[in-house]
Amino acid sequence: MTAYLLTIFLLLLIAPLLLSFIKALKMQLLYKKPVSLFQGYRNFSKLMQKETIVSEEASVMTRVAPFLVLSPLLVTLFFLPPVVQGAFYVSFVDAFTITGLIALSTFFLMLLGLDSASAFGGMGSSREAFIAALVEPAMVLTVFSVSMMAGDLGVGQAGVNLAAHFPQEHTASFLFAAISFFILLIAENGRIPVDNPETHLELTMVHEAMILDITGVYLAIIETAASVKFVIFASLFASLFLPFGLQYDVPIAVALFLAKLFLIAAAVALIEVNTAKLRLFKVPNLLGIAIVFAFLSLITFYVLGA
Amino acid sequence: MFQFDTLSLVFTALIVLGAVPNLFYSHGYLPHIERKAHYRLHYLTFVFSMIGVVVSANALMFLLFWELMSLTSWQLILTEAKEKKTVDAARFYFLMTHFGFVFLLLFFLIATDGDLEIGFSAMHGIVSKFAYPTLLFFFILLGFLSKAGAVPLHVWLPYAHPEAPSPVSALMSGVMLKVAIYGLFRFLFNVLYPWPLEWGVVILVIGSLSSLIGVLYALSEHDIKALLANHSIENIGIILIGFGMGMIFGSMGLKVLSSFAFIAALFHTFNHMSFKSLLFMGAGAVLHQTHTKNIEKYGGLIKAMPVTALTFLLASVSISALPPTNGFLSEWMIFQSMLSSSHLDNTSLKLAIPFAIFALAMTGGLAIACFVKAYGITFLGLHRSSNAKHAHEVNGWMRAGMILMAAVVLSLMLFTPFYIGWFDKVLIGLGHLSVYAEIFPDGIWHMHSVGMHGGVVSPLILLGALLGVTALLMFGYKALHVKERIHRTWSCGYRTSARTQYSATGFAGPIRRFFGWLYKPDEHFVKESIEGYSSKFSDSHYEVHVKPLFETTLYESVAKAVNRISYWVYRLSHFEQTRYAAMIFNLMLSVLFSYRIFAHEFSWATLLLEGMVMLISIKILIIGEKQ
Amino acid sequence: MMLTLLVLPALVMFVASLIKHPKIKLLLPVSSFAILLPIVKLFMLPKPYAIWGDYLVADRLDTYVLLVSSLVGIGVTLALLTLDKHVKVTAKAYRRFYRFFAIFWVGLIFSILANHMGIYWIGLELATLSTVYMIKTNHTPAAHKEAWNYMIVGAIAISLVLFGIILMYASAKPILGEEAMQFNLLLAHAKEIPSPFLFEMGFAIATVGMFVKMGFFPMNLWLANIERASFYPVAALFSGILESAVIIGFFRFSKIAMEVNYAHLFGFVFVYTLLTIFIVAFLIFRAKDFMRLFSLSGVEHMALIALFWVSGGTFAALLHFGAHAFLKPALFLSTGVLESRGKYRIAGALRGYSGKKGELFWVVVSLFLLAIISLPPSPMFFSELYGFGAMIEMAKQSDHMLAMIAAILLLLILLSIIFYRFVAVYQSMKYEGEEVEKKVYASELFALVLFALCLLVLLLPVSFSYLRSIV
Amino acid sequence: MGVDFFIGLFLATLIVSLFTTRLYRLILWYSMNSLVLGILALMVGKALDDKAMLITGVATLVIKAVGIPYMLKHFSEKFHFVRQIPPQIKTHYAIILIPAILVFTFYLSEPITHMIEGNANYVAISISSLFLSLLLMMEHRHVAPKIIGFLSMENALFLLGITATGGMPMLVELGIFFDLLMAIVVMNLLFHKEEVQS
Repeated sequence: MTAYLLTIFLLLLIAPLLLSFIKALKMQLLYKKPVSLFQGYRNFSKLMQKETIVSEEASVMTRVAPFLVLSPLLVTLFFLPPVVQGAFYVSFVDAFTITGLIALSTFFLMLLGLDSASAFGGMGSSREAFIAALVEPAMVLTVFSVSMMAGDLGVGQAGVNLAAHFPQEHTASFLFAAISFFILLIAENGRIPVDNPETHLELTMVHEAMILDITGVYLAIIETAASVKFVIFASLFASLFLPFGLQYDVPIAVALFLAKLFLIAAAVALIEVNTAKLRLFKVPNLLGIAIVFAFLSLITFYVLGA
Repeated sequence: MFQFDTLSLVFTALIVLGAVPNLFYSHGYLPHIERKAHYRLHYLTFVFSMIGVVVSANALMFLLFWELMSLTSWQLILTEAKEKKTVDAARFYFLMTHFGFVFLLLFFLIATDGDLEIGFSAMHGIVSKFAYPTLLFFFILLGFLSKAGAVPLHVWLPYAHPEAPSPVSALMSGVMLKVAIYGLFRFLFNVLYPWPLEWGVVILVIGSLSSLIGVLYALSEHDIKALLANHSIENIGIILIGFGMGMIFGSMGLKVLSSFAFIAALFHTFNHMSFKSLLFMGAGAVLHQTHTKNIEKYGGLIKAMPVTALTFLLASVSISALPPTNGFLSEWMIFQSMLSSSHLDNTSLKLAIPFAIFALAMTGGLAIACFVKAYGITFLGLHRSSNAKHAHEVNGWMRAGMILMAAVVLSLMLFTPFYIGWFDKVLIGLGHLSVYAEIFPDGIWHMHSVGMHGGVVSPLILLGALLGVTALLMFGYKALHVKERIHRTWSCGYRTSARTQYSATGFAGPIRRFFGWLYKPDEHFVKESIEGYSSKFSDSHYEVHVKPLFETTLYESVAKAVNRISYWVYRLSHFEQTRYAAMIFNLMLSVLFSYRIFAHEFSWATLLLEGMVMLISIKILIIGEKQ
Repeated sequence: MMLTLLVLPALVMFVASLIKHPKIKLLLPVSSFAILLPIVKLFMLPKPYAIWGDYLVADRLDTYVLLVSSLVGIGVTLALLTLDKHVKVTAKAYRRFYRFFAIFWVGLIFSILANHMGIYWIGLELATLSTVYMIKTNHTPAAHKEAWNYMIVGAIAISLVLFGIILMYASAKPILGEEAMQFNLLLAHAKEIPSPFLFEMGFAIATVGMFVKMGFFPMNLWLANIERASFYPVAALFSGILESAVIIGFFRFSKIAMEVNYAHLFGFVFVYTLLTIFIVAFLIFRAKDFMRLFSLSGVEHMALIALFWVSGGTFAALLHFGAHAFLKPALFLSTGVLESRGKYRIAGALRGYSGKKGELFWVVVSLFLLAIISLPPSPMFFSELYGFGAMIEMAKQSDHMLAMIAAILLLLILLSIIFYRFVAVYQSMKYEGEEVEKKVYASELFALVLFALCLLVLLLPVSFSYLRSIV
Repeated sequence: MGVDFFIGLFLATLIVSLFTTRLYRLILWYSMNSLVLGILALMVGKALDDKAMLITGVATLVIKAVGIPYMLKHFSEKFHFVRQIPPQIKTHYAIILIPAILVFTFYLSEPITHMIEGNANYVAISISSLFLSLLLMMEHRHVAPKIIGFLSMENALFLLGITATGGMPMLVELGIFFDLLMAIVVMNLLFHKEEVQS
């Protein structure tokens, strides 16, 4: 139980760190002077001290939505697979619920974008809606095939099963599922090539456009939500597709887990450096790839049993 | 005459749940209707006839109430027939329901040997002797799905539902469509049992198509009620997916899974009833304040109409199948039953069902987009028209109706196990296995999928957790005593105005562009460009319209054909003005000749001879030479 | 005794029509009421009841038909009282109309009650010839032309019927001798007829005659034109009474033909009526004025009745017959009122009727309009259900089931074209066009309400059981 | 024997009347046709010694052979009928049509030859004369020839009644005559109206 609570706290803690790590790594690779790894925390504390400016066109939605964006993600944190063997995990939640919760937070984020009658917000939500709609099927299909390989749909149980015995006989479909899930990770967290979290250029903005006139504490909440979302996806990937090393005892296992997370972050950073941001109407091609891979993993699972 | 088994009772309950809040609402709505007597009469008859349909125990009663239902709903659409659009929509609707009725009639006549008073169980005996059960299946399908509005018989919905007064469209979309689902349940279980595998597949395919197409066309709508009507198509599709899965499992002998899928379908039926009625009520309230159905003329209504906004939000979250709402739960069940397809020992089917999963998931994503659009454009941002500016909350009765319906939605969310228990009893009544114990093995907290290594969801815990965390965060925010400043929205130094903010058309833009090959929209774009610059223009107007799928291919072509035939018949029939004697002559000739051939000795040669003789004599005596 | 009772009111009408007195026309409906009384008496009597030897025998079927027709007659005469409010008609024309109406009644009573093919034919011919003159009461060239048209076509049709009758008689004479003209005997001995082919030929010719008279394929429009050209009550008489005289003949002949060879009979009538309904459906789809619309739909319903009858749904056929006999005259009478602002104007025809009378009028008329396309709870709804049920039963027994089911499906589709057209007409009558003040008179309302009541009576379970017991 | 001869005459008169182009000629041929019919009735009646048939024959001679032609002539003088009545159907068509009809009717009545004791050809001939009179009606546009066509159709009926069935019941035949007179009266009235109008 302690391990359980500890991991959740840990994940929450390193969430900003991961994002700033990606940023720093990218700058490093681009021969820039990297930002400090603790930039995330600095931003957070600064925003917490600022006053909040609320648009005069905005309605009660602006005052409520940020919390509704964050809370489903926080709740999701509690449902993640264990990082240590034998640790407590929530057994009564399956992958659908988690996708649903994430969609819930996205829903309110989009509403938030529309609330302050600015053109940017509308644009952002419209693009986000477009991408989310295409992400959904890939997500569900991937989850389906993973659940079949793991022998359970509940994420916690699935993580444990996969750790207990890795499905060697299904390596191919396992790989396909992993690929499609990684694409989803990029798409859902608005990283390049789907979205560019750094710029505020109206051609490229998706996530940033939605929150363009959110300030102060609200912005802090939203940023936290973004980082938590990344952590969720990263740790899901870690414990579903890199299911090893749970059997060691606590410190080593946790360290290993964190290593996985940073590995994933590094992978994301590398991709960001090496690819250009896609035009909005090219994004479906990428997600199409994800969907195709999900289908492939299902088909290989059924037909080839591989 | 009448029967009250569990299925009937459950659907009666559905109708009552849908109708009682609606009564309040329409009482509040009544002052704005001119023909009150007409409205009251047909409204009540409509509700009673729906109940009559679900409790009637023989074909005669069923058909009687069914037609009565169609008749009254048609009259209700005509209640406020001001412009031609309404009249046309009503006519189209009535034609479509009659079209369905034709097939139902045929089905019943074949299944009862023409003695319409016999009960349904007796019909089963007759049908099992009938040589072509699949024919009957297709009759039923056409009959009920034309009422339920499944693709490709869906075209009337986006026309008819918007034209009806809002309470009526709530009833039609929320409740009447479900009566068709009742028909499917009743007759597929009691009469056309057992099913071949193909039937389930057919229903599954229709369901997937309907769900996807419905939501896609909903996205492209900017008439709010038409948008909701298209969503009804989508949800009927989802229900049919569940139903089809149930049939597939049933015919593959997986009894438990099939019960589970059917329960999912029933549950979604109830959910759709609740939130769709609520949405239509909200739309009606908005429409009734702003006097327009065009979503582009709304905006910022959340400030003026808090109750409507809140209930509409609840319904939107629920219809977008987001946890922990009831919509999510039923869709979760349907997903689970589809995931259990891995139990099927039929590889091609196993490989096919993921496509249905894909369709359903896609539907879910698009539904979210669609309701963000509907809610955001209607209630958030700046008012886009003066009507929207001066709108205010609707009267108490209508509010009461909406709140009651919201209560129904919440009850479906909170008392899921209770409802599931009900549906379970229905399935037992229909001779299926009981799966309540499998769904709720340990108390009402956790809801299990019955499939091997299926998922679990615990709605109440989820709800509690969400509420708790949100409350905690908000409390924390309060505790911080953050300074707040009100300032206008930043938009690159310009002032934000109704014209600068995103429109519904714009919002759906990317998706419409991506699915352009399907919509084939007709776009109108005019702009007054300043001295030839394409980028600088003083004034521009963009508008896009999308016709329902299949309208041009199926419906308009049929209309054309009928026109052409009738034109020719009309021309031919005018020979009788002058040539009656010749006509009677030829008639006598052909009749006697045919009698001679058929009644005495038949041979193709003589038949051919008759044909030639008739042609010649018609040419000579009737048509004659051209002057 | 009974015969004199039956014919007497008609004679009274005839004599009264000779008296030149303005108030006399009030007497005429009374006398047509008087016809009802002996018929009701006849209705009560035990069946079969010989009125005049073997020539006129009252059984359940023909008393029912006669009762319906007399009720229709009352309604029509009621509506006639205010004919001059809507159209230009002289007192002289009135009287002449009633004179021929009396003759018409006599012929009708004979032909309906006849148990003898010859008597039946004579009555029919008498009725036909008298209607020729009723058309002429309207002094227009069109009416004149149509009267001639009707004279000749009707004559052809009627002579065909007689020709068929003689052939049937010839076929049955070797076994029955002079009695071969009597329906009941023919029916009893139909199996022994030595030359069935001769009989069938006779039946075919007679049926063609009757079908032409009822406006089946290919003569679909002539009745419509006649009804357009003449005063609207004439149309009501045609569709309500004369048609019933023809159809009862068809009932009787086909009963015998069933005994002779069911398969041939069914094939013939099925194909013929299907063809008729096909043509009529598409004609209705284009019809642009009330008279044509209603008379075409009358043809359609007659075809349905014939079809139900031959496919064994006698109950359905009789119910449909009764409903049609009340509905169609009602609609024709109301067209007189609806067209008070010029013909061919459908849009908004039902609007602008204010006041108690007006309200009642438009409600009743719209009910009729919706009842004619067999929406519940019109009797036609039930009759069609049962009729098609009978046809499906036939199909199941026959050895080309799928083909027949397809044919029935086609039939239903054609009916839904008609349905669509009527819905469109009703909607444009009620919801389009402009609102203009219009008037309706008490007598017409009485007639319409009478018809409505008759329809309601037709819906009672007791009348259902009675109709079931007829055959 | 004689009967057959007269039946032949009957048919011949009818066929000839198909080719006439003058109204009075047509009326004459009609009366000839009726005369033959009457003689036939008398012969058959005498052969079967059937009172009814004899009365029919006499009535036919009086009413159809003399009365109606006379009345028609009278009408035509009174109301100035068109007396030039060229047939609309071309003669060479008619020449083909008439034998075709005869052939068809014999083909039609072929199955019943062994069924009835009387001569089946009589049935054939009366059916063909029915068709021929229909032809007569359809080849003229004016009213008067149409009426004559209708009347000769009546004759065809009588021929059938007399030859094929050996006489119908008395009552029926009288009824038919009564209706015929009624028809004449109505026509008279119609003509009157026509005159009133023009």
